[in-house]
Amino acid sequence: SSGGDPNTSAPPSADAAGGLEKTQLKIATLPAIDSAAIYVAIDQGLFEKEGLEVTPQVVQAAPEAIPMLVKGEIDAMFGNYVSMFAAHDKQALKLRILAEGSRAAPDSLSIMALPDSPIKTPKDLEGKTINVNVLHNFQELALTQVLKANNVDPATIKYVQVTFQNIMPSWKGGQIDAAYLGEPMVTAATATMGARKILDPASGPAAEFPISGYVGTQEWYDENPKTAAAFQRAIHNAGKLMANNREVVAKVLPNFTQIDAATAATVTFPYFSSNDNPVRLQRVADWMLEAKWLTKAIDVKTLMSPTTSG
Amino acid sequence: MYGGGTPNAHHAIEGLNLSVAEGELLCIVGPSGCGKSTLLRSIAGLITPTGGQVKVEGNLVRQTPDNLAVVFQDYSRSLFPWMSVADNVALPLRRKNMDKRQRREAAQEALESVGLEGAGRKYPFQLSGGMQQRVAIARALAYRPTLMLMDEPFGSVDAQTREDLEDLVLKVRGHHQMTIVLITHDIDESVYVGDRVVVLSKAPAHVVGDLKVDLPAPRDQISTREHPDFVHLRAEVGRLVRGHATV
Amino acid sequence: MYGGGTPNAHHAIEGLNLSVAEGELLCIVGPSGCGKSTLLRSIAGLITPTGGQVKVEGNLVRQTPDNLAVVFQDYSRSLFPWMSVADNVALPLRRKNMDKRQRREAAQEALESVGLEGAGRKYPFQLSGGMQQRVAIARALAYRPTLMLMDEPFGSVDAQTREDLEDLVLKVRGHHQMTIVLITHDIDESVYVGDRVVVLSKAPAHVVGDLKVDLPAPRDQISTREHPDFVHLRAEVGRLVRGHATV
Amino acid sequence: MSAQTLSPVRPASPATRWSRRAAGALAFAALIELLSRTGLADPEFLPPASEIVVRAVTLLADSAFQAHALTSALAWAIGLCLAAVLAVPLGLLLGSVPIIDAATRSVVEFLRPIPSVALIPLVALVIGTGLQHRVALVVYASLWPILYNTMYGLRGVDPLAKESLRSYGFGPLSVLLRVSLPSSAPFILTGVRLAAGVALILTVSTEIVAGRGEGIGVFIFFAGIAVPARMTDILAGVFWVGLFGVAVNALLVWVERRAFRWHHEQLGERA
Amino acid sequence: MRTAVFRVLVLAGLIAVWEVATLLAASPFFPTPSTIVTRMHAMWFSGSPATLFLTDAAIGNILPSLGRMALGFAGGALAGVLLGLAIGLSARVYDYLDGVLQFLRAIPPPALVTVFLVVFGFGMRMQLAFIVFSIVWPVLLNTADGARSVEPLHLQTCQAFRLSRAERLLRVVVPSALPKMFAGLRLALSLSLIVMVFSELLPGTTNGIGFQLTDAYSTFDLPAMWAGIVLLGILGYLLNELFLVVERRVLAWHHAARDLVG
Ligand SMILES: Nc1ncnc2c1ncn2[C@@H]1O[C@H](COP(=O)(O)OP(=O)(O)OP(=O)(O)O)[C@@H](O)[C@H]1O
Ligand SMILES: Nc1ncnc2c1ncn2[C@@H]1O[C@H](COP(=O)(O)OP(=O)(O)OP(=O)(O)O)[C@@H](O)[C@H]1O
Ligand SMILES: [Mg+2]
Ligand SMILES: [Mg+2]
Repeated sequence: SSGGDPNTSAPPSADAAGGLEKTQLKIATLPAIDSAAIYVAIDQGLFEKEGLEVTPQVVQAAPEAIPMLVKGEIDAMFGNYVSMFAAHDKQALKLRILAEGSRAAPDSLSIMALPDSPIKTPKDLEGKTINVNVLHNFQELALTQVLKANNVDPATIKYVQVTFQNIMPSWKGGQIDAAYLGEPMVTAATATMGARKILDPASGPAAEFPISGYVGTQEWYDENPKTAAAFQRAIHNAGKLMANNREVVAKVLPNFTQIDAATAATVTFPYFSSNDNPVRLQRVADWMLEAKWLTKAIDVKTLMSPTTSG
Repeated sequence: MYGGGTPNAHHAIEGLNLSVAEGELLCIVGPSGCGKSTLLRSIAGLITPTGGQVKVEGNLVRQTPDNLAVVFQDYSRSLFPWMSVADNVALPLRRKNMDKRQRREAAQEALESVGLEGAGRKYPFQLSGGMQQRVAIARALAYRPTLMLMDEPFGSVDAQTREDLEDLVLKVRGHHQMTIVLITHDIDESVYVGDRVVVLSKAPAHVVGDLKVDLPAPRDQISTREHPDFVHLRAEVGRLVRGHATV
Repeated sequence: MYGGGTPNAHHAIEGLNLSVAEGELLCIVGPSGCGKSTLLRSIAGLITPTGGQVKVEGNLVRQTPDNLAVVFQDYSRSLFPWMSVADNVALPLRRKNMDKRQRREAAQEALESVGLEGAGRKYPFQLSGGMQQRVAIARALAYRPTLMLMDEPFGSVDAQTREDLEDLVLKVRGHHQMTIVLITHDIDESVYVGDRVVVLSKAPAHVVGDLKVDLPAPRDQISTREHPDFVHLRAEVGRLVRGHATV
Repeated sequence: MSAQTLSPVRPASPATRWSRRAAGALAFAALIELLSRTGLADPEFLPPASEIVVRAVTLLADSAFQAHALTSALAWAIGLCLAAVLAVPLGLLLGSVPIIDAATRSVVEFLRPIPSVALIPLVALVIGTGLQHRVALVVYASLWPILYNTMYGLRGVDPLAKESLRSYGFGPLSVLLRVSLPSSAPFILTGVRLAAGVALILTVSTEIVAGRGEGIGVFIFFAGIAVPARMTDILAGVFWVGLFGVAVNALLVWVERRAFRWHHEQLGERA
Repeated sequence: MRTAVFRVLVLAGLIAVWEVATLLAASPFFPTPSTIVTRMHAMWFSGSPATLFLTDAAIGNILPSLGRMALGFAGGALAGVLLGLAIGLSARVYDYLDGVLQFLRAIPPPALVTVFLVVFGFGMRMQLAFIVFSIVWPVLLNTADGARSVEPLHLQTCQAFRLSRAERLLRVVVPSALPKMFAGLRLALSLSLIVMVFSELLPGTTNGIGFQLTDAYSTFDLPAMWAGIVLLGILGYLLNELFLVVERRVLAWHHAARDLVG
């Protein structure tokens, strides 16, 4: 009934360890469905097959893990691209994307209104207050594009920062007009409160919007290229497994999120990437530049490696 | 007034039976540690005797009686360090129906009477020991109590000032019908200012002597002290005290 | 020893010139607030005179001289409330080469000599005013200083105890070659215990009288006080004090 | 703990005093119960007190919760002890050597208001993220109450008491250790009591903010991010933290009364 | 005067060391003081003379923060003094409240954010409640301690002269508790600055130094984050100096009495 680090990793198999610079990896993850791939890879022995032993470390938000990454306490982290690109842009670290992680699936994110709310259509959102987890993050970035596509002026929206556990009370208390929810809250809000979906922020121009990935530093990558490749393969293989098998995901969710089996069966999962694609990631960087969240353009291709998994 | 108490934590006084008439000036002498200060605190209602009773004007003392003033033995600790000397003296006058100016004047007058006219604006810690003691006396005098309890009030002042203060107490008593209980170690003083001198034994205290002082009024530092009765009484008190000393 | 200082914040004493011979018992009398306590503090090196110098054994006093003991006028505040009476007395002995048992014994002995043999385990606030004062005296005596400064040390004890303590000081002085400076308001006392009596004027203090007391040793409470020289000296000091009183 | 206060009252018996305490606690619980049951506060976010307590008691048997609790208690204890060990000597130094106080005050007062939230990433960068991270933040925050109370305590020492010892030829250090320290000790202990609360808050808060590893704060964090949030679990965790605070305070008060009997008796207090 | 010069010298020396150390380290997480100051100037103090050189960002963030802090401090100090006096003076009140207050004191405010939100709603009210709740304890505990340790002879003097309860309270108990109260207030003052930042992380915050700080942090604008930290440090320092001036006035007697001996 309580959280903590799940220590489900299997011991490394001796045969596959050949040639890797490093076999024991510490990876910071988030307690969110998005980071399921790493747990599935552990659970299904995919890392083991590559000769890796991976220990996940749950952190609350990406900015906290960055100092750990810089200091070398962890080898890689699961972080959202907006934060990571910002950090790269401000030279807090030299970014290297090791493997793509999650992309927004239809209905995995949602702008919702309570049943008795006057908000019915996206247009009604103008001038309203909407929560985000952190200001200036991917939530805002995607919604801005989708609102524009829906002929709503994004500049009129007031964003307030509300931590995860306080979204429901602020929404019910009328402090926010519409809620920007992710899974599993979308499912829960629909089921328990009869909330209505107004808009899917991951639709239209923001369809399959890349959210988070596994990243490290350029230095680390230069020192451990083979390990990086092995890691990328394991994550991509996990992505493939998860693409058509909800069960493997549902099984690991209780290990690192507070989602119980019953909820796990009904929530909408994001897409878990099984290859790396610089084109769709470039979109994120470009939008950030447009929003002036970056000081200069980022060529995402130079930060990524080609996909090596079969 | 009957003081027959054994105060809370320490059995200081036992089987003590003592009464003071209205308007009387009673002096109490007795060996160090015998319970004089404790007795005074009982009279003031500051501690409740575990046995026995204290009556003031026929009423049982449960609380502090009205119109009472005390000069504590530990005068320096009884002054408030955050107030100027004048404010210290004026503070109790808030209980009287006096406006600010009247209080200030009364305080100033009392300070003058103890020879501290210039010290009103100083703080207690800026005064010498004897001056602090006189501030405590001034505070009690300014209050014009009907019952005044003084615990070794002149212990820290020089001989001349002491005599002046003795005469001041006598004068004030005459003007404002006051009952005074005065504890002193100075046998001459007890006889000189007292209408009656009570000598206590060492702890647990009981009365070993109760002498009426019938010296002619008004008393005078020269003539009274030469009076044969004075010399006699003083010797008598001395004998009683010495019979019960501690060392 | 020259005390000619104007201490820090307040110009208490000015143009005072005074010396004490080794082994002498000097009594200082003077009106309240004239600067006696301040003078004592200067001698003890507790305050630095703004002008003038203090010398002990020919050396300028900048710090507290060695082997000094002080009995403060405000004895109750000079005792440490967190220590038992015995510990209070034993504490300064840590400066001497004494082990724990020796210290305890010395403390017990000193307490006995002031009539407090039973009070060692009590805390200061559990004692009467006079008893606290005697603890302060015991602390100074136990230390066996070569220079002892006493500021109205017997102010709060009864007549009999006072006489006993006076004799105690005389006895101790005889046994352990000590220089003593004693401030008192009791003129008889100053003549009885002193080898010399210095009378100060009111503030700013200067010496108005410096009398050698040539009474036969050993002194005795009865015979000495009846000695014609005593009576004469006492009257002389009295006259000098009265000439400079405050009220 | 009644001083001889505004008016002298006979001290209440221990039984009366305990029943008063219980009454106070019950009234508080009843208030929460009422707020929740009447719907004045949404019961989903403020569950009734009875439910919280029941949940808290069942948690006690949960071994995972026990581990969380022990980790937090350890971080708390280490942090508080270090803070005390650092702050008391530092306070004595600053409180008795004005030149050092003057030299360091600007720096100290500059560092002091920097919130630990802002420091979390920087501290992580400098000393890493293990237990030492948590302990460092706890020490940083709980240092101040002890430091300030030590300095203010020293200032309140009766100068005559210091003079007494000085007159016997004791040096400044002896005066500091034998007079200033004991005389201000009761006030320093109040500082420690304050710091104990601050340390507890910081321990749990850092855990909540960091949201990883073990600790009551982590437990609370995870209960918070569940959907829907497990408010009963959060408040059950809070309940134990609060109770721990009460116990620590009671212990320190008890120590204070034993160690500083003179202080309380002198004030005319009765246990 | 000499100590002031001395203090400035120490400070200047430390800043120089800091500058050199950060130059050598060249870590983006630790910008040089000169970078930070430049950033502070650009962000907050490059406005027009009409607004005392404050920029819009300064007016929109620093002032609301200070307002919140001042209100929170005032509320917490008042509550702490009143409760502390009540507890320190009355055994009965003490008995009733002790358990509950000690319980509340131990509770980490972040765990209660949701409850605060439900009870107080978004924004100012909740932020103030949060600040007050966090800073009241040092004032309360120290005041209670002070009120309980009044010199017994002072109380007896009051009683002997039959001063009214109000007079005893105002003229004796409060002045004797003041030194300790001030120790608590000084702690609370620094704490209120810290908690002010915390309160600006609460749901629904839209401005403030803390808000800017976390925003800078989450977008990795490290010089801006450091600018916030340094600003807090400077504010803390100034507030403390101001506090000491007030304290020296109010406690003049106390300092004079204690400073007698060199
Ligand atoms: N708080 C206390 N606790 C225990 N015993 C005490 C306390 N206060 C006083 N006593 C004891 O009570 C006895 C009487 O004390 P009290 O102060 O009344 O004496 P006193 O006659 O005034 O003496 P003195 O002339 O020395 O002032 C003393 O033996 C003292 O030790
Ligand atoms: N801290 C101080 N600040 C200012 N003036 C002071 C201070 N302490 C003492 N004085 C003044 O210095 C003068 C001498 O004080 P001191 O205590 O030496 O007198 P004293 O001769 O011992 O008197 P007493 O016999 O009454 O004890 C007094 O007039 C007093 O007002
Ligand atoms: Mg007495
Ligand atoms: Mg004096």
